[in-house]
Amino acid sequence: AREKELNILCWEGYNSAQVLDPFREKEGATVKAESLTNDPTMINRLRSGESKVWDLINVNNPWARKIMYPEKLIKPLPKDEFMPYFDKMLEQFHPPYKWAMSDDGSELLGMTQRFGPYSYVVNTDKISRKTAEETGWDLFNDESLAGKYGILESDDWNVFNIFLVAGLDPFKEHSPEEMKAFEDTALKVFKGAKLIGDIATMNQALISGEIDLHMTGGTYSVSPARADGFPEMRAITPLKGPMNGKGGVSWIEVTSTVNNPELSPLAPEFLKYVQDPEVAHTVAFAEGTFNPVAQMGNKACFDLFTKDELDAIQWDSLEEEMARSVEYDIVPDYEKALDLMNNAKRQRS
Amino acid sequence: MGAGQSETARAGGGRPGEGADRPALPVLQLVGVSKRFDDFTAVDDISLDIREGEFLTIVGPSGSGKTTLLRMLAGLEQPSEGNITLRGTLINDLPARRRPTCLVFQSLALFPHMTVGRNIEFPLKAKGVSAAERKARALELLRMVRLPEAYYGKNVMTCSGGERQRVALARAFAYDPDVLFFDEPLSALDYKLKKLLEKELKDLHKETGKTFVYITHSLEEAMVMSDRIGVMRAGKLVQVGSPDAIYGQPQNRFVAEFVGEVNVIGVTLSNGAWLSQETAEPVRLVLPQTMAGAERAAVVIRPEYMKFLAAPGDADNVVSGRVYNEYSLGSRIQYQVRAGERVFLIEMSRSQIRPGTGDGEVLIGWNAEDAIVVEA
Amino acid sequence: MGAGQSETARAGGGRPGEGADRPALPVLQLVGVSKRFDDFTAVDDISLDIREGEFLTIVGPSGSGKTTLLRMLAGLEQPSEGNITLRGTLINDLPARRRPTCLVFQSLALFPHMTVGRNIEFPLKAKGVSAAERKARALELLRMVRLPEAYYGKNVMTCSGGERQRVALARAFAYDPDVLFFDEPLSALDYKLKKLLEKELKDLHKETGKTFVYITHSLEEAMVMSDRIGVMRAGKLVQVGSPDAIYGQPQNRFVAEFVGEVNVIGVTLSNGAWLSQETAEPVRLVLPQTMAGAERAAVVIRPEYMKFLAAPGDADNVVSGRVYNEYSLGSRIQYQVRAGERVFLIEMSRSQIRPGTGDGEVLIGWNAEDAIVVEA
Amino acid sequence: MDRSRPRRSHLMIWIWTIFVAVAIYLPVACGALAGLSKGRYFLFPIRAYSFEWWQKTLDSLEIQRIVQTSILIALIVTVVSLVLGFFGALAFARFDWRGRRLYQKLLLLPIFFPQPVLGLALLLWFNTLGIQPSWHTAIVAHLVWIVPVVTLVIAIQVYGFDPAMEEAAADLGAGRWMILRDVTLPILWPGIWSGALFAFLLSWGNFPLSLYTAGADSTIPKWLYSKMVAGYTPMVPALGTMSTLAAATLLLAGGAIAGFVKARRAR
Amino acid sequence: MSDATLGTSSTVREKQGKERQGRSALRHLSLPAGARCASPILLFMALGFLAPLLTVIGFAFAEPRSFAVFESFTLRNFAEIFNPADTVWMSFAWSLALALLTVAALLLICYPIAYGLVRVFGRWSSLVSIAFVFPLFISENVRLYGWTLFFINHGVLDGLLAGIGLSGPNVLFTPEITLFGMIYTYLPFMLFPMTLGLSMVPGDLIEAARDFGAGRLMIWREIELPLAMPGILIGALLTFVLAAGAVAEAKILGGQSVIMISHDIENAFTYSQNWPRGAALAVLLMIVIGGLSMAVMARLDLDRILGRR
Ligand SMILES: Nc1ncnc2c1ncn2[C@@H]1O[C@H](COP(=O)(O)OP(=O)(O)OP(=O)(O)O)[C@@H](O)[C@H]1O
Ligand SMILES: Nc1ncnc2c1ncn2[C@@H]1O[C@H](COP(=O)(O)OP(=O)(O)OP(=O)(O)O)[C@@H](O)[C@H]1O
Ligand SMILES: NCCCCNCCCN
Ligand SMILES: [Mg+2]
Ligand SMILES: [Mg+2]
Repeated sequence: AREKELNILCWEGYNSAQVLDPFREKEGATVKAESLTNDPTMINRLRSGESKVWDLINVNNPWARKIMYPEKLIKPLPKDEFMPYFDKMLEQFHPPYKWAMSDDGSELLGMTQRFGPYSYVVNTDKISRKTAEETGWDLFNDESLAGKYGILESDDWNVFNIFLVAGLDPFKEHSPEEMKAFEDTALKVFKGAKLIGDIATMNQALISGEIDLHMTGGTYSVSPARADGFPEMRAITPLKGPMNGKGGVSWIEVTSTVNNPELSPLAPEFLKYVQDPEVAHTVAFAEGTFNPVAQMGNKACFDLFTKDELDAIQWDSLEEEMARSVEYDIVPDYEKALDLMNNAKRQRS
Repeated sequence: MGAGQSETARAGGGRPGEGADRPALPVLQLVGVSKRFDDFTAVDDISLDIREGEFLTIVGPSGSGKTTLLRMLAGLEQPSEGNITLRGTLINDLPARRRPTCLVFQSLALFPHMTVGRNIEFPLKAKGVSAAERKARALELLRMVRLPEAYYGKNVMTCSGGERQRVALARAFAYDPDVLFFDEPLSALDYKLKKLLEKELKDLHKETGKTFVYITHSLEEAMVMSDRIGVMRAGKLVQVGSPDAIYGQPQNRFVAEFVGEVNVIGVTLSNGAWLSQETAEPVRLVLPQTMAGAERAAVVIRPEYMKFLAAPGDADNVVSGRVYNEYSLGSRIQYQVRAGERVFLIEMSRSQIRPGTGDGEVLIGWNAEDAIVVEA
Repeated sequence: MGAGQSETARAGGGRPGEGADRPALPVLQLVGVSKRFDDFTAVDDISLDIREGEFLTIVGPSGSGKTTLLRMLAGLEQPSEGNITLRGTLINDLPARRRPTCLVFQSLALFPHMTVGRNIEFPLKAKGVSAAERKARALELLRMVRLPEAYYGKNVMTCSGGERQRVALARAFAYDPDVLFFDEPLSALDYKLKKLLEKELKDLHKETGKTFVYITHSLEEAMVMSDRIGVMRAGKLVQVGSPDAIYGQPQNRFVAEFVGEVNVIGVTLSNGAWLSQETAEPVRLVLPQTMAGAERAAVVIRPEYMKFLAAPGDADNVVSGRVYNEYSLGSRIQYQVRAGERVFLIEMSRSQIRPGTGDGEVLIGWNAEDAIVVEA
Repeated sequence: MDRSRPRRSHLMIWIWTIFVAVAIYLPVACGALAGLSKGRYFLFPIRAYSFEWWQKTLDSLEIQRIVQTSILIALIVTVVSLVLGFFGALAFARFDWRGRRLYQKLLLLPIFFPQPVLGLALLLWFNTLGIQPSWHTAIVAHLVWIVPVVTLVIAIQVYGFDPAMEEAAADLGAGRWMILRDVTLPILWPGIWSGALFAFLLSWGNFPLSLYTAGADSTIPKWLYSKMVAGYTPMVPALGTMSTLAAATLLLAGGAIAGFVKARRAR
Repeated sequence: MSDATLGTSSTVREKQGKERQGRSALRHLSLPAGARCASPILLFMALGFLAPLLTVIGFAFAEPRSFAVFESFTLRNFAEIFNPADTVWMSFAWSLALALLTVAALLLICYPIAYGLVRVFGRWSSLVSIAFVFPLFISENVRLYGWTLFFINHGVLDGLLAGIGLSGPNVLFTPEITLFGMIYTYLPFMLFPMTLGLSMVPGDLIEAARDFGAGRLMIWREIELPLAMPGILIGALLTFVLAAGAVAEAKILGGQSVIMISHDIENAFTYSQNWPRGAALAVLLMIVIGGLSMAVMARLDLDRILGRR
């Protein structure tokens, strides 16, 4: 009954006309895509019963393997059909790629595509790249920058970043003293922020000179500004930090088929469709945010990127920045930390 | 009373339930009907036969329940008690639109969003009459109520008070019911127009043979138009009868005072003679009849039966006084004559000549047969 | 005309601008006042002096501009042309609230969200009178308009039509202005109450010496209460004068017909004699005066001056006919006598005895001096 | 009447109204400028103008479908809430009945309910009932919130309604349907018209309810929101400007037609 | 109260009330007209509102961070909210304070316009009111973002002022601009009910009052205001409720310089995955807003104010 319809729950980009319209025309199908801006909400949509609605879900790396598959919210992909695609991806994604596989390594849970480092963004005309990389998260401990930075509204990610500003590794369990340090840092950082807002607001504020830098951000958020002719805006990955010496966090998107009792046959078709070099390039430069894609490992795909596009996604330093980052993971103290952070946020006023 | 007698006597001096001598079924019959609003009784135990084809007028002080009575008859209000029957069928619960009756509201209730024409056509539309026919009929009705045909397309809210009243009237006639109720339909009209429409209504009544029930505050209207008049007071029907009966044989002082101006003298029986209690020393009065058993009564003399006397012997009862006021009432002149503490009203046709003695002392009086004795 | 003459004559038979013989300044003066709504002229070039302390009544057909005239005087509407002066000061632009005048609206304009008491107190509150004083005055006014004191706290929207009218009246008196305007204030009242309030108004007028300008459709009201009556027609003031003058010397046929019932006969001058044109063959009429230069005129005879004749020589003009209708008007009886195509009205006091001959042929007639000749 | 003072205060009222109206349109104008600027990010004066974003918006199948869905939802919501709200308003303000006081209070409750939560609650409820969220369920969600609002708006008008009008009509032989069509509805028309406008606009602009209850179907506010928070392009203000222009055209054309019909009927 | 009891109890009461239904032309079916008119709406609300409402209440009493609705019962969600360490009360305070200020400001801003629409603009009035309607066709997010573009550095205002050597004021990302945004967004919701209310004040009453010497202030206070009150009140309630649930203004214009209560509720359902807490916050918000509104409604009885003419 669902031959001609496909519903996708995803981060933005996949829901753009450039990506979907050709697929719609090709399949003569009704494709609906809804984009949300945080992983937990998407997961909860499935939990609250919408697994009957969606066919594909696109979230950041840890969720498929650690949460959705154990909770039976998604189902595995046929390996024989999909494993070969990983061969053509950038080296780091070569099979068996950890975040695409189930814990025991037996099942393929999803396909990877976009990825990137994600720490903070500065206007290098105001703060040099060198200073920014060397100072690291202490930038946000610098009282002289109070009132000159913004915070991207991305609360799960902000939790990691507050830990990092406090000099703590977010992906560990924390002692009460450490949590106190987190709380104090959260209070200070939020108090000092000029604004909290979405990506468009952050970029607009950077470009207008309302702020000089903002916390939580990376190629993902700043690339549209760079593409728009503001190369001085730059995503920064600190040289060092409290996570075994690393200071940056990176993300990788994994798209999985939902455990929908009436899964659309178009779901695997779509997953294949976006592996196509042309389409992968479109996904990378879909309206909104511009990101590197795993498919750039394929020369046919890579050659489609112009110099300006490569500049926009900071291709020049991508490899080293990824190397300076740890991969996004579930934070053990997330709930407690989030409550503390929300309290801190309210005390801004 | 000459030629007109047959005219006004047609309906006879009726009293509720008294219509047994007439063969026809009453078109509407009320038996013990009351209407209460919360704990206030607006209409109180009224029984009344409304006869097929009659012109019945209800008068009564403001707030006496006239409008409420009409609303019950029209089906817009349900009696709290009692029964209303239409030609023998109980209709307490029959909705207004199923009754062959129509009410011209005191507030007119014109539809503000419709033109004059569409207002008038409304009941025709409800009946499914074709547009062309409706319009023809509406124009005819406009002529009938003396409004120019051009008013057909006029916004009804830009009409003057009197114009609106005429539109309401035309609309009711368009409905063409068996029984028409009117709640003071002519009160906002000028004298001349009122006369014209009175005549029109009267003619329509005669022509159509429909039953009219009419509320008015104008005594003249009531007298000229009605077959019978009902007088209400505080929710009760005090007297029902022909205009002559109401005027000439009021049942009590309230009715007498209500239907025209009167001179009323309180009297007591003393040694078989009626004595006025309202003059300095008791005066013996000559009265038409004695009231069986009553010790106290009221004597009512209409001003037109009071006369200026040339000599004390010119009337059965004589009072002397002084004219202190004189009003023209149009065709009549009214004199106020002060006799001691009391003021007597005397009314004369403008064409009569007052046989008085200038501004000095005058003699006034009346004959025994011209006075009415009523309950005190 | 006896004792009352001084009373009714007090104000004299005035005509606009004719008040020069009176020393007092007119309280309100209109000079060439017109009011147009879009291209419709509701009030058309009216000049009128309203005298300090007089009781002036405006009558006229519905839509003739009475309400509009009053609204201009009250300051609620501005004249399109002409000037209004108050004791010599031009007040065309003075807002209603600054004028020492007050209007009782035809629509009453009671404040629906206030109790009866608060409605009455409103003008006092506007003047800054203290609450206690306001209440005392309101209760006094309630008594004056014959409403129970308990109505002080009553929701005004639950009052009957007549009750509301009395509240509106009480509220106007509370304002206590120099000039009071009334737009049909008694039209919804019953006969008895109307008489009472007429008297009350008249007494208040006398006591307070205030100027009253009054619109009514009741001829009787106008006749009884007014010092002067102004008759309007299609926006124009046709005649202004004392009630007697208006009734007895109407300036034209319209006025004659408007202020009471009339017999009108069209006549033409032929060889120095007036000939009636409305009988089968021309009949020569005996008239009080000739009209200089006019070829055509109308003869007006009020019904009360028409008489049943015992013999043809009993009146100057004689007609023979047949009584075909007789109405009781309360204190009077009206006869309709058909003579050929024409119907004559004859009115007699109920106490008079008709010297007729049953239902057969009767002779009716009138004397030359009882007829009025007016413009045709 | 005191000529000078009302004139002066009327002038003040005109000035104030125009001032506020200009303020109302300021951000709309800014949005229009942003939609016409070549760059994604806004700097004034605009460096380069371009119709690129308009073109993209018009070309997008996605947006076509979303606009259709939004219009459909809003129209259905308008019609249904007018029907429910009209009778609801009669029960609210016109008739005296025993349960009225309680009813008046109950009816207000949904309005006092935060919409995001209402949306979530409805989503939970639909799931319990085994109904898949889609634009159909969004209609129900919109109605839960909009029907009471429309009822209130119409009720204001109903309070001014003279029951004698209906009585007179009934007395003149009109059936219930005719009374409704020829008397009650036309007299209450201004209130119904405002109710319709409210219903349409509240549905058209609703975000929180649609977010949770429209399932995979998107509406304009949902789309705009997701684009704003991540993936902003000047297509966002471009679509905004287009919808105002379209609405203006529709309303003006509707008004002109209504005026024309009225003028013809008056003749 | 369950929806079943709601349905039957009101029906029974209505039947008892039948005798008093006199004045309706529609009265002759079994239910009184009022109840008949109300029943579709009541049925719809029972299904569309009461049931979900119960679900939310159920969640409010479920174990924190669980989805065990109706399976567990605990007061812990409320206990946490009332714990002094939890600063969520600040969000309540900000939302209610800004909502009240919004209503107050809108009363002042809209009154002259509504008055103008009813009494001054004459035949222009429909055009003027349509002018206030058009912008509503754009999502409020976009319109609010338009203000950001207006006020931001190098935005429209700044750019224009730069032309004369000045620079724009620094107003974005503050509580004040949040209030401004709320006033802006909810203006039509005050304006239209208020206009409707004012249009119901009969002109002759104002004339009569003027004739009795009442000054403008007195006419306004004694006649115009009380008679227009239903419209004003409904406008005020509507804007209050909408504003108390508002969040976009604080996010887009205010830079989250204050956190609104709806934002906290939203967070509980998203980032926190703590539905029971979100539900408990929602229930509290509803009690606060509903309670306040009911108090106002109770004191100003619509029926009485209007005299039910
Ligand atoms: N719906 C109602 N609720 C309460 N009281 C009412 C209602 N309708 C009428 N009354 C009261 O009932 C009484 C009779 O009212 P009704 O309107 O029948 O009087 P009326 O004789 O027509 O008076 P009027 O001549 O002044 O029109 C009045 O005292 C009035 O206040
Ligand atoms: N605001 C207005 N706009 C247009 N025409 C009007 C307006 N007010 C009055 N008129 C018209 O002016 C004429 C005079 O109206 P006005 O109310 O003064 O009459 P009236 O003599 O008081 O009548 P009635 O005795 O019926 O109350 C009427 O034909 C009426 O239709
Ligand atoms: N609001 C954005 C914060 C999260 C960044 N991750 C983006 C990755 C898209 N899958
Ligand atoms: Mg009445
Ligand atoms: Mg008038």
